[in-house]
Amino acid sequence: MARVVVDVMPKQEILDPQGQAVANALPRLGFDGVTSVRQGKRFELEVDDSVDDAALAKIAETLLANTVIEDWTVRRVES
Amino acid sequence: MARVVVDVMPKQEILDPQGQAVANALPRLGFDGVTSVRQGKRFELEVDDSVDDAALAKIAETLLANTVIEDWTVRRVES
Amino acid sequence: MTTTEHLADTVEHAAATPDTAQPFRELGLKDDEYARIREILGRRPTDAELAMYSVMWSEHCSYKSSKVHLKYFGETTTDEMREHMLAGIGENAGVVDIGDGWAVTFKVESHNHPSYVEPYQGAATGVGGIVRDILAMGARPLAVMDPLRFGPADAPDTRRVLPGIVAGVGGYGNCLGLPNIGGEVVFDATYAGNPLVNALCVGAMRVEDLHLAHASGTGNKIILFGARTGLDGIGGVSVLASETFSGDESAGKRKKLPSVQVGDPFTEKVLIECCLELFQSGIVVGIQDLGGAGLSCATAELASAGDGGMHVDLDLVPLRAEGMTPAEVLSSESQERMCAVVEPSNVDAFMEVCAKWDVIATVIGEVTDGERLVIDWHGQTVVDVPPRTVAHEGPVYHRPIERPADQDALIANTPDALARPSTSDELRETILKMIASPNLCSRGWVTEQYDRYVRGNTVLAQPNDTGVLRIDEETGRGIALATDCNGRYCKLDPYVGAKLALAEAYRNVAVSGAAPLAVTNCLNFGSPEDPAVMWQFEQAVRGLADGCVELGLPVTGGNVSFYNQTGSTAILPTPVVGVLGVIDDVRRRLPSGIGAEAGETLLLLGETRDEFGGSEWAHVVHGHLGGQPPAVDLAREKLLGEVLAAGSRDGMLSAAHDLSEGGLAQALVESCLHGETGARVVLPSGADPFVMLFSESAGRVLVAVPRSEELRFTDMCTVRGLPWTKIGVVDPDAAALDIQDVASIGLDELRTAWSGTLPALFD
Amino acid sequence: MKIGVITFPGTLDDVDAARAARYAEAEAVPLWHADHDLRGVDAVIVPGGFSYGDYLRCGAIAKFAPVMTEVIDAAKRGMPVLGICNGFQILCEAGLLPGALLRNAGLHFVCRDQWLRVENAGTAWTTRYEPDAEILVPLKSGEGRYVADQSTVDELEAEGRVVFRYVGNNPNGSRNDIAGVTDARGRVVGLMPHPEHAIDALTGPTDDGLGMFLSVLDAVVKA
Ligand SMILES: Nc1ncnc2c1ncn2[C@@H]1O[C@H](COP(=O)(O)OP(=O)(O)O)[C@@H](O)[C@H]1O
Ligand SMILES: [Mg+2]
Repeated sequence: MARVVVDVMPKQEILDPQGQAVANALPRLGFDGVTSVRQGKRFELEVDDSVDDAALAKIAETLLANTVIEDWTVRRVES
Repeated sequence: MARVVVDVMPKQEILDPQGQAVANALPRLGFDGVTSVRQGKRFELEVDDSVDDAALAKIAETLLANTVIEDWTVRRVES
Repeated sequence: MTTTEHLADTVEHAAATPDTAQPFRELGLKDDEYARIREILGRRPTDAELAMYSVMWSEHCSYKSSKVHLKYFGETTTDEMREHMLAGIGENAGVVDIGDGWAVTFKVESHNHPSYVEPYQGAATGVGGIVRDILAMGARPLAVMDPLRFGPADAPDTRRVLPGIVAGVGGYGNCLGLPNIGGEVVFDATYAGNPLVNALCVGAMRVEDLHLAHASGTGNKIILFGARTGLDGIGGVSVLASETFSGDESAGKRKKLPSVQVGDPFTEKVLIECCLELFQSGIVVGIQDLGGAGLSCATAELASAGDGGMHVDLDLVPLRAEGMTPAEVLSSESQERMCAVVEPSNVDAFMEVCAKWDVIATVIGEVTDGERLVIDWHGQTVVDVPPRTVAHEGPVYHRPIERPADQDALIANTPDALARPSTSDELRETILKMIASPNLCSRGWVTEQYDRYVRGNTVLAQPNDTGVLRIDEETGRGIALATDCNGRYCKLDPYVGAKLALAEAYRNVAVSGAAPLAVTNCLNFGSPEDPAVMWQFEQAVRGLADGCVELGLPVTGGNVSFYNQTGSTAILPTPVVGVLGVIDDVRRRLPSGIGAEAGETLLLLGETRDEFGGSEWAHVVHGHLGGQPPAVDLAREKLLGEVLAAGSRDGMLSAAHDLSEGGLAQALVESCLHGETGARVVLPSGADPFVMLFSESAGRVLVAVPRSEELRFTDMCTVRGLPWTKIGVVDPDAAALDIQDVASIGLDELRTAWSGTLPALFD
Repeated sequence: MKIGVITFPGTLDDVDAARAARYAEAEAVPLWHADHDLRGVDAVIVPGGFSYGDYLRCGAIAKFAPVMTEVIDAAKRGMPVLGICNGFQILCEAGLLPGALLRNAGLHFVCRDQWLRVENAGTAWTTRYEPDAEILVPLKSGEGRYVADQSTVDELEAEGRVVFRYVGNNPNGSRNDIAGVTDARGRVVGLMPHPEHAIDALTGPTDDGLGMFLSVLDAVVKA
């Protein structure tokens, strides 16, 4: 068994209104000094040992991310 | 300037319909061996040096996460 | 996990350890209630039984403070009023026969407290819960409505609460594919810290398909289906999870869990289709929804409505969390679950339908020939109770009632001395100020977040007074629904205020051209332990029931929500009234926008008196609340309804808009803006323009009449004794609302004032 | 003439799409997501809703349904396919149409009557409209912001493959006010607004949407 984290973030050139909304709200709430915010998704998977890195990449690329608009990274973490 | 990542995940005991939808879809797509999926959010912040850890914790706690149903972690990453 | 933690408190163990101290007070039970449970069982309850009794005997589930008053609805309902009623109070939802072989079921329920804690999920699961109630009747849910109340529009907490609640109502309802056909958004300081989220669902079925849930037939299987059971919504019962009951979160025990439930509308949508297919194939004896109190409630209610007992094996319940105790499994409020009673020979077919929809379904028990509800866990009995004592024979209270000491002072503080606008400039300014005020401005910011089109049967929705749905695509038969309540009127006089709420909802249904048929309600009040609140409650129930008798409509169901207060300050008494009407052909429905034909005549039906007690004008301009609410005359409302129905049926009317908060000025502005047309208005000579424009006298409607029908319609009014006043004409070329000698205001200026308020506050 | 209407778990506007097909006097044939079968239909509508809850990304899971394999094959052979709202999202995810649909710029679900301009009256689904006709149909979506990379957008514009454009105001922040696009052959069309909710002024703002369902009759007869 292993724990895997897949991070999926909007591509740089894609407008991210959610991140923007957070960035705009911060000064109103009295938090200064945050110059940019981007919001993406984090997936935590538990996988058994039959799942190799190639399979994980496939899962990220075909299902968890839409590569037209998003970038992804996969990493195994100790659990 | 520093890059900060805030991960926000649904609390363990809270239903996570999003993660569940992914977990249910995987076997249908021919991916076996994934025993659990949880889906949360990942925020990437650029902050200037005036923003200390206490401020980051406050931002995560009051704005980025809904602590009634979500847990959060903050970490600085080298950029 | 150690084995000791799995050791449940069995019936046998409970009988052997009568002196074990139990945390009944923490669970909300009073000493005498606990004593009664011991008496019923002849021993102390097990942890699981205590959990069951404590939730089922809570105010929310048992109606212990309201029962003695709600009886009045039944006592006052005559056989004649019951004529169209197929199921009433006591069932999951009331059902009425609307003709052409259709039965319609509707109900409104509160989800106030959860929506304050977590606005999005609280509101979302409120919608989910009421939809399952409708589904359990065998009906296809068709639409939702959401009467909402918030603190002051500009209060910081309202900025937290309102967007979340609106997004939650929309997020869940939109994803279920249920059009949102109406609701309310009302702001008042008393709702700060205690918003009201009432959710209404309406559904329809063929009359012969009506299903009332009960567990009968020895050997029939009990099937739990839908989502897995987790630790959500356990609330007070979670103290049972800790051995020490100390609530100490650091002791390595499970943390005291938030009683927040997270909704999964997708699972519910699939559950709806699955249930409807199960009903359709005739393979269920009955289906019960799981709502508040979860399995405790569903099993106890099914068993006590049937003729036998029930045996359940808790180990079979599919769980989402590890190490749950029997008490937790029984009281979990995990959403999107249903419970069915199925004959053994149909179990396979049942499972097949569930598999088609990817719905988890598990046989968890069966109907027995005993009289008891017995629940086993790990091979031992943890619950053995007479189900009626859990579900129906809870405590009943006659709470002290006392008219508030300051009620007289409140009434004596009339609005008569408040400074009134008199010059035309002042009147113009008052119109613009009023239409931009939070309670009168456009609700577009809210309603734009709700799908009103899905399923293609929505004939009227926002911004009209009523939601109208087509039920039968062949015949065009449909229904109309409106909810209303003015809490300020109810504060001044809860008896009259409840009648006024009924009158307004009735009138709103009538202006669509539909005939009112049945009533539901959601009674939102402060603490029942406060005698002044109980007085308001008793008065409101009497007012509503007496009003229903006068109108000849049955109350088919409802919901009570107490303890809506912040500290010792109760909310305005808020008995939200929903009226359902029927329209034989939705093509003749009346919209509120004028201008379908150029040159229509504008008539004001009813009489205008100098009535400003509890008015929006007194509130907005003077922050004043006092005096008497407007007089209510239900015979007049009935006449008005008949005239509107006749006018619609015979094509004499092209639009109608009810007058309520904000009076004639508000109705004129809305009718012009909805119809995107101007109008020229001449107020009756000799009348006080301020009173004409802003009084909130009840029993009035603004109608647009095609010129060719004017005489026929006014003759009908005169013959029937309904006062009418010609007040103007539609003027599509003017692009302004021109009120002679008062003001001419361009439509653009009106629209800007009316529609800018909520976006400015909440975007 | 048979028009297939797909139902996924979570599909909502399938009843409406079927009604629209009937209003156009076609036979509406229900298609089930789990079947590898198009039941002999001449055209397919992928209707709106929240397939699989749309929790991951709108349309992301539905694109893998067995019936979609058949739809993709049929589309390659030239069968007219219309994706409405969630259906548009699914067609983009499945690669039948370029681009993607993201959360509305205003971050709210938006339900309103929306003016559109018919920019391409030559597709299988738009021949009954005059070129540049303006139509009023409901829009109801939370993730309707059309995006594609610059070269894709340029290509769509150059080839006239933007079929519908928002007029008056852009409700969701779509690139170039794009409301709907088509594939290179003009047979597959996707749009966010809901023509199937504008087939009768009783239940919609207009009957302006009916033209799409009538157009496909011509397209099939001609083909
Ligand atoms: N929370 C809500 N949800 C859905 N529709 C709403 C909501 N609040 C108001 N509406 C709709 O907006 C319109 C205007 O509301 P309101 O001014 O309260 O009407 P009225 O004064 O006639 O009762 C009505 O169509 C009403 O149903
Ligand atoms: Mg009204």
